[in-house]
Amino acid sequence: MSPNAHVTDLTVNPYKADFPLLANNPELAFLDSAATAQRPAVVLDAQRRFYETMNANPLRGLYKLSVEATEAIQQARQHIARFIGAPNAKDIVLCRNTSEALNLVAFSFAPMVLRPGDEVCITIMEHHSNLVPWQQVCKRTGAKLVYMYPDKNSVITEEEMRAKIGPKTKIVAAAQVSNVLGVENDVKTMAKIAHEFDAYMVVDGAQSVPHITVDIADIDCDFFAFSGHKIFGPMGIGILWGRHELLDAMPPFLTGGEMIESVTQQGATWAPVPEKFEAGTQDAAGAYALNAAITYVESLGWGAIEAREAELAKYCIEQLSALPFIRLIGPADPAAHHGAISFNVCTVHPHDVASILDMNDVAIRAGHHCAQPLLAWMGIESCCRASVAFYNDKQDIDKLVEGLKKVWSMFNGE
Amino acid sequence: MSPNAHVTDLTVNPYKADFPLLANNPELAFLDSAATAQRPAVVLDAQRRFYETMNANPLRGLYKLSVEATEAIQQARQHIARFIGAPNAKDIVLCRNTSEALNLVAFSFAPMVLRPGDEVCITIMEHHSNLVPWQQVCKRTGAKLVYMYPDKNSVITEEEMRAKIGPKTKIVAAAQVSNVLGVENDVKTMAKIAHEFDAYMVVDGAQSVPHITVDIADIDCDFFAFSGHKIFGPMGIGILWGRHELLDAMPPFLTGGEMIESVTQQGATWAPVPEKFEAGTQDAAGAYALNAAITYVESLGWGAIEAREAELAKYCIEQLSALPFIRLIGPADPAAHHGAISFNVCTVHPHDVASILDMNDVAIRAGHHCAQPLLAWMGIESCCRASVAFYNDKQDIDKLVEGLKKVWSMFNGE
Amino acid sequence: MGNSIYSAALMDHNAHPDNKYDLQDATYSHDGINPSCGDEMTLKLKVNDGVIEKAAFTGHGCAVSQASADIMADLIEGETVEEARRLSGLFLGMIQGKELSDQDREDLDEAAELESISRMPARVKCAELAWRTLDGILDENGE
Amino acid sequence: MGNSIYSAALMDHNAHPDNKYDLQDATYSHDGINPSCGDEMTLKLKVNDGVIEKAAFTGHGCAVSQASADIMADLIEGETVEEARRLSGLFLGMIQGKELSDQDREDLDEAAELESISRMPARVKCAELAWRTLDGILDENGE
Ligand SMILES: Cc1ncc(COP(=O)(O)O)c(C=O)c1O
Ligand SMILES: Cc1ncc(COP(=O)(O)O)c(C=O)c1O
Repeated sequence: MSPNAHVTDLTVNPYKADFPLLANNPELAFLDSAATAQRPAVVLDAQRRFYETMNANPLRGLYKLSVEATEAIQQARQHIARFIGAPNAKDIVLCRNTSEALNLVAFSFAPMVLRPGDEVCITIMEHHSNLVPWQQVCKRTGAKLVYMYPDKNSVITEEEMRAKIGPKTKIVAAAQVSNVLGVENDVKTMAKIAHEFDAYMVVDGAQSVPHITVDIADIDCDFFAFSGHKIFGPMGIGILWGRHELLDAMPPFLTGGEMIESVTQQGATWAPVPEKFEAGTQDAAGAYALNAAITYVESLGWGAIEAREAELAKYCIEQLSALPFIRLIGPADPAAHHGAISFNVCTVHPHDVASILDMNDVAIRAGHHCAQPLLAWMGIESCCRASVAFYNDKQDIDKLVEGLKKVWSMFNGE
Repeated sequence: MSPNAHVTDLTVNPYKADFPLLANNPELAFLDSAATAQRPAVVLDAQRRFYETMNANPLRGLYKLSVEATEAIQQARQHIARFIGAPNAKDIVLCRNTSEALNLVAFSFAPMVLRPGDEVCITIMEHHSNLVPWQQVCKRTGAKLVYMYPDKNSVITEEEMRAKIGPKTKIVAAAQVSNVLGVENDVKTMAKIAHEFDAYMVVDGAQSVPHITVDIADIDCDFFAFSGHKIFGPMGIGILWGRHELLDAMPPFLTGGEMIESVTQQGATWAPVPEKFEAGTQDAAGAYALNAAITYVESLGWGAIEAREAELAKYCIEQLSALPFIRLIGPADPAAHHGAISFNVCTVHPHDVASILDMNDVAIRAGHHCAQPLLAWMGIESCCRASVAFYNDKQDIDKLVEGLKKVWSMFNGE
Repeated sequence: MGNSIYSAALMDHNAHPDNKYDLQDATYSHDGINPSCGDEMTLKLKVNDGVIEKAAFTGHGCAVSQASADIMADLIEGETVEEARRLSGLFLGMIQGKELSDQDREDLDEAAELESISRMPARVKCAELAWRTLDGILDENGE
Repeated sequence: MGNSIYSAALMDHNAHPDNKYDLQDATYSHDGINPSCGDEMTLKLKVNDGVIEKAAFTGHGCAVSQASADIMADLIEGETVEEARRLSGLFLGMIQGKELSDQDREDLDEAAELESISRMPARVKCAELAWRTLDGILDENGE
């Protein structure tokens, strides 16, 4: 028996007990973790512990509580850095979410390198948060936004990368894992090609960090962003990592308290990285709880998480494929899916699918998934998405399948 | 006996029991609420309840949990609007903190009205978060930053306002309560004068909302910002209120998921206010817990809070005035103080004062309090600040006084 | 699916939307969009002397939005612009959770059967789409 | 105040900082700032043939920063630039929490008594200010 045999047995679920919402709602099949994950009790405990034992404004005070709050933030930075393979905890910038992190890059870094006629190259499968900020900065700087498209297996090939990334490219930005197709993009090769042309590589890790081992040193990207709430941490905290020289050279974005070195009536100088980018009181409790979330994930081990999620994707895709009225979207190979599995029910609108599934205690998402350009390119207006995490099990998938059969018979029955 | 007699009896403290950190540390005199407040258990319970019973990504889902998360945000908006006297919950924009809220105004609104030669008028007592963003936008637009100064009673007189606000003024920005001097600025008169010249009034409510009844309809300002963590809510959530026509006319600031109406490969249109300004996943749990914090404050009643805090300020200032080695900063009249009481110990650096007080379990702040221009203008580099909230009592102040005597004798003893 | 929003009437209007076609001799046309899902609808009216003689829609959307549009078109055909506005106000009020009087319920006819959607906030926008588009078309054309 | 950072030595250096004055015949001068509190210090050195003949400072700051500066000036006077750099490395290491060997402790002399500050993160910057300014002055002048 392999050491992971128990984790790949989908009839067994030792994880739900760790997650109060799931434990309290045994009838619920929560299949929307790609939108926001559930939080284990250890994360909620940590958040509360912060407020009950070390609550003070970090960075500001000279008394013990404040020092503890400051240390909570520093330890979180160190752990987050280790977790994503960042060489230096000082380059971990606290943000509100992935969206804010990517906006920081678009507002503060992009104008340093973009001139009229330059190009920003992204993929068609970007979430709006890694797309609209680039549209906006291209508008402001006169640069052009260029798209890479996947092949029929949802793969952005090296050929496609080389066709789109070239001497005019200054920034390449891509999701490491797509929130609709579930595929992993080869951001390492993208980064390599970008660097051949002296362009910079921005990776949106919102959907990769919860599902695969991330090593930004190996990817060799220049910026990396993710959200705490998708990796079992609290809402309201996100992370931007940036290469130190770049963060150092960038002007600040938001200004105000804590991010200054000194202020006079008509001017100011800035604190060093990362504080330079952290205006105002940071969510120290959120950072502390995110630290606990990462500890929890590490305690399960990536081997176990990846093995179980692979099994879930396999079972889910097998079951959905067996339903004649389901049209799967994205790669046919379950191994290519990391979390997200999108589909449509023939002749039934995704909103109706989601509402009817909800009546059957199955929570999925329906709509454009903040990826309208991708959906338009695929020729659909909206779709359904079931997304899995290690805390899902066979019963969740079975309830989904059962619910989908009801949907079909309601709309096409008798 | 007046109904408030018990609340103004500083030897009695029914409040500490509500605050786990204070209840668990009875020896601690926490006098740094102006930096960040402590949270009552009801707020921590609410935050946890969100994650345990309604956790889902708001705005995105079609299933019950997500609807509950969305409703949690809408109800929070409504309550916050009522709390500050805003006519419409739709104009309550969720931000990370006051700093981000003020940056939003500076980045998105200010460029619409500022032309080279125009003026932005602020007070010398602004927190860096209501100062550096204006410096930056003035630099970008060629406008000039003009300061209003207080008189010897720490009052910014109407005369001073009229001397500085004029036909060139496009934006007036001021803290309603100063985080160093503790005084309330007459933002209502400022708004009136600003409007006489067709300028806009921005109020930084970070220090007013926790201490006084705020009614933005009465102030008649155009923007109002505050932070959840200073009003007994969680970190990571702040609020911007804006006049609807202005929010409506403003371009978005951060872009990405949730804030769009529709996105194509080369363009996007925006969601209505307030979503237009809320890119990415919002801290729904934070909004829900902030709602609980406001409910808690309202359950105590403003009458009781203001009466007790007035008594605390009176006792504290009396006691400090009796120490010959203490130099008080700010108005001599205790009634003019809302939370903050700043001072210095003759010949002893504030850092040393804070460290030694900390050894005696008294938590105060020392430094520039993110108000360097004010301190420079007053001719000091740094100072000490004790700040009170209703949960403080006589013992806290007595411990402060005792600690200060120790400081003095350590440095000037024998 | 007892008290579900998917009533027989709704399912029927969705399956057979009599008013879903491209109205050729329309006097007014207006596009509506539901940004939360990207659903779009084009509403066309033929208005003559202040009376809506014909109403029809095209586009794509869920069963709720399609049925709501079809029911609305049935209801407003033959009504004055003024009455259509009033009915739209009644409907949007109902969907936002306002109680209907018996008279209102009678006036809204089949549309009143969509009341249960007011208890499904996530679907409110779907049910509203056609009616908001109607308000838009009338505003735009100064009716 | 048993194991407090406010040792007799520290209080004494703070009260009577022999090296706090404006050095007239300085060869190098450098300003240091502690952004968390706004404290500033100007360090001046008289360096001759690679040897620090005189070190003095002016500015304002807390007892920790003043005593640390005064102790540092005592320590580096008469040392080579190279040795001063080494001592600064030792001191900053100690303040960041690194263990000192007996030899290191001997070399740092009185400065080693500030070790307890390493357990007060909020005051580390105060203790470091003079030493970081020293590093700055040497870097700047290519020493
Ligand atoms: C008057 C004033 N404005 C703004 C701020 C900034 O608040 P935050 O750090 O929550 O952004 C503060 C907090 O210290 C303050 O006291
Ligand atoms: C791929 C991807 N990028 C970015 C985001 C935005 O994350 P957030 O909403 O936390 O800012 C998401 C979340 O839906 C996502 O899936």
